[in-house]
Amino acid sequence: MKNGMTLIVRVIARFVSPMIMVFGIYIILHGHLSPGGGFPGGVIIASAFVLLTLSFGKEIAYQKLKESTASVMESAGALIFLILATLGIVFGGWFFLNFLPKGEPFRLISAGFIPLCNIGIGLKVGGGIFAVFLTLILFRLLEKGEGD
Amino acid sequence: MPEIELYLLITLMIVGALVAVHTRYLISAVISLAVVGMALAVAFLYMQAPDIAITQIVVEVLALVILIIAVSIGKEVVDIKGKWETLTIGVTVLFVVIFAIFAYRALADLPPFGSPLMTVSQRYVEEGLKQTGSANLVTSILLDFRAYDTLGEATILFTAILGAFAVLRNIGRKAK
Amino acid sequence: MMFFLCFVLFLIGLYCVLIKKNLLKIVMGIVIMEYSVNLFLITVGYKAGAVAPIVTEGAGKVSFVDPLPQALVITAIVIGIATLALIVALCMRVYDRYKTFDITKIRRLRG
Amino acid sequence: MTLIPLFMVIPLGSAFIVVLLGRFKETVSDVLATAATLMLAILPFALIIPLSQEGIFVYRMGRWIPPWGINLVLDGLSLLMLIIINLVAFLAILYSVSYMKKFTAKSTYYGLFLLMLAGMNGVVLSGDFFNLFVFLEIAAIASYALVAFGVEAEELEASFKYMVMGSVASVLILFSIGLIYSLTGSLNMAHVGTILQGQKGNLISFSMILFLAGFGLKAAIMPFHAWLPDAHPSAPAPISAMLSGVLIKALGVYAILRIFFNVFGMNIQLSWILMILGALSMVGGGLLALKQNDFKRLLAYSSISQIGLIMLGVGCGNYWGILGALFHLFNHASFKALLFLNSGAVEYSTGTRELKKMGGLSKAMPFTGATSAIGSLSISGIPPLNGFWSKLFIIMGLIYAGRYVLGVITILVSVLTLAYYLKVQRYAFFGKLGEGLEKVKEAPPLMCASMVALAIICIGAGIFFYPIMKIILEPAVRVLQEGVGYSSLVLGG
Repeated sequence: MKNGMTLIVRVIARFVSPMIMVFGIYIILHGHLSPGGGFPGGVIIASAFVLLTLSFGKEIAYQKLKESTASVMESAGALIFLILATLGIVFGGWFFLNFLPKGEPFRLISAGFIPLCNIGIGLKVGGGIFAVFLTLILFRLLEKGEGD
Repeated sequence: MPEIELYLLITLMIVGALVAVHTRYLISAVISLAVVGMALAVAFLYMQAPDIAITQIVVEVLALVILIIAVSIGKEVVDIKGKWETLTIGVTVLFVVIFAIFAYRALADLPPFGSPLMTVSQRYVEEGLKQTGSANLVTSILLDFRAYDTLGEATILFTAILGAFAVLRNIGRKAK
Repeated sequence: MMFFLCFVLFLIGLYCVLIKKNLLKIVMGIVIMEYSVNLFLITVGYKAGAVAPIVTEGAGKVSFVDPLPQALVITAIVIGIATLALIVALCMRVYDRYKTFDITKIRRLRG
Repeated sequence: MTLIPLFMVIPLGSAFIVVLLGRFKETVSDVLATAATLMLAILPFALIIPLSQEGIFVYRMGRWIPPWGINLVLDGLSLLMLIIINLVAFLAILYSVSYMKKFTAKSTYYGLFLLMLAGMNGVVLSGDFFNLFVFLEIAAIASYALVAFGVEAEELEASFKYMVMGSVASVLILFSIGLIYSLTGSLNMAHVGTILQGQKGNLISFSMILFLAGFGLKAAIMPFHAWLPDAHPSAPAPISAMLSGVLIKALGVYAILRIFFNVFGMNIQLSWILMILGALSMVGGGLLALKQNDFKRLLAYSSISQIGLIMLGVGCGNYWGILGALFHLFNHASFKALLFLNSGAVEYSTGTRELKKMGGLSKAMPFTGATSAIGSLSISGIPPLNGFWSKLFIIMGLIYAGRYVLGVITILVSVLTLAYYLKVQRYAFFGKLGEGLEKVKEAPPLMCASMVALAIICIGAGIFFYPIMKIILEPAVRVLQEGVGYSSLVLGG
């Protein structure tokens, strides 16, 4: 697994992973209309990266994507969510008040701040899950690098 | 009449869990565990919970990957047998059976399967769309009525990941 | 009966945690327990003959299953994966230090 | 009133920012964490006067009326817990600024610490079963990671044990919440309380047993204590102080008090169960502590013993018992945190935790020696220090309740406590200087400052016990004595 998998797997992974990502984004954006939401969408996006990492080998993944990028995304997503919650105090006087207009039901832009929350959570979950996956899979690699 | 399928699914889950507990090879245990998880996702679909089913499937795949990383890191592939095995198993089984009997009597007091009370949820169902504008009522609860829980949940994920970073550091203390 | 079967699953997990000597088997026991609780919560909210709690445009009055336990279970699933990630990290680290997953050999502390 | 969400927003926000910015410079995270905890330590005192006028604050998250949305409840008991948690947390952070220099990844440490703090504040403020569970998990997961923060073999092992037990406890609690939801259809504690009033049956006792086992595991009451003596000594010293001083109380004792007194309502069987478990852990923890030669391990067993004393006081259920128990909760936080910080300072300077390798340290480390003497005397219940009053009140409560045997046992355990703390003093701080300890220096000033502050709290709470009792403790006692009347207060307000 060290140098990735066979050519067939790589080609298919390169072909499939953008579609998985698009599907994840769809799941996040339509969380208030259909089943799904920030959590599953975030995990789906992360799993697209996981697929790429597994098929191309962890060394290449480590060179291209430092885990810090993912963890910055995670902190930023969490902050977005917290700021949205606090804005409720500013605009309506209550923590977690859904302060945006509700809009027309069944449309993409409706339900106040719910879609924004979903985006924040999606960022957070996607970044976080991928970051922890990278650390887990790179754990031995780093160990070896320092031990030798 | 979805109940028969549900009983079949839960039986499959129990069998899968027993296999996962008793099988000798760690990798087969992980795979049986994944069977349980997937059966759980199907059971969620049968019980009209598509949101949970999606989440369960994606999370299950990820859990499978994580567990396989953990299994492949060690050179031990088989389970360990300890001393006093039969005695410990006997005592534990006795304890578990007593617990089960007590639970069986207690759980009989619950409202029958398929007719929840919905003291509070009735209002979510009736007014959820009007009050929050979200057609998906689960999302409306998750991000509006009980958004504070979701903040906590996001924080838990953040905490666990931060914790994993902390635990996986190579050097904990600085050399003097 | 349905509830009791969920509890049986729970007990299998508990049994696994109590009896097994392998760190990863203990982790699997915890995962089984989490599954059982999630299943139990959804079972509690199931309503016979009702549909999933998503309002569709123009549909008449239909009866929905209880959405609240579903919201709780999403949270519980995420807590489960978070716990799993941390505990697997701990396991890998313990293996790194002791070169074994055997809990009977990992006994520096007296408990 | 609008200040209430700040107890979660400040630590959460600063945790996210510390993690985001901490990788650049260590001082930034020092300053941020200290500032955040300082604000939090002042905040509860600002709420004392408004609360005494109003009696109870109910904050509705997102403006949803209680049974439908989540509500935060601030009453006397929560305020007492908030004061304890945030005060100890501030001093522990102050101590960490110097102490944690030995460790790598300090910003991660601060992040986890602040998340743990947010979790505990969330637990004591929550008025909702599931929300309580969620915040309990935040605090618990942060503490698992913090126990293993040094990534040495023993620490990892202790953390693994702790995490397995803690996860089982969490699952038990969640299952019980599921049972409660299925039975009542609600998750709001006050609402559940009104629905359950007067009901009895197998199911309710079953869910009570699950709650007791789950929270008992978190509080390390005797049959469930196995993880504590490993986990608490393994953590870095300020974390040990937080875990022993605050965490087991916020997650374990507080939750038991809130759920059993205010939601289910106390009855005589429950009171006996609490008293028996309490007495068991008090005696068992004390006897095991006597055998220990590891400084921090001794303190950890002593925590089990003191938690037992608190449960005993709560179990006897009358005014003096509860007052004593709550006062002891406060006192134990102050002196156990102090003693753990002392042990950390000793370890920082000498590099060992073995009592037999120390000796004569009070000459080399005057601040540590003096404050540890105060802490030891206080925990053994020597007048006029604060430990004396709380033990006296608990014994008075036991005598009023007619449990003379338990009262005598409490006095004997008190003597036992004195015995093992004298052992600590004799081996570590008095006598002649141990071998190889000639060059030992006093700990850095910030560490000394927080130890001295805790020692002052110990003395101050002993001398001014009456105003503390009237202003902070009595509202808390009233909350517990009102029992299920809590429901009407929350829902009516």
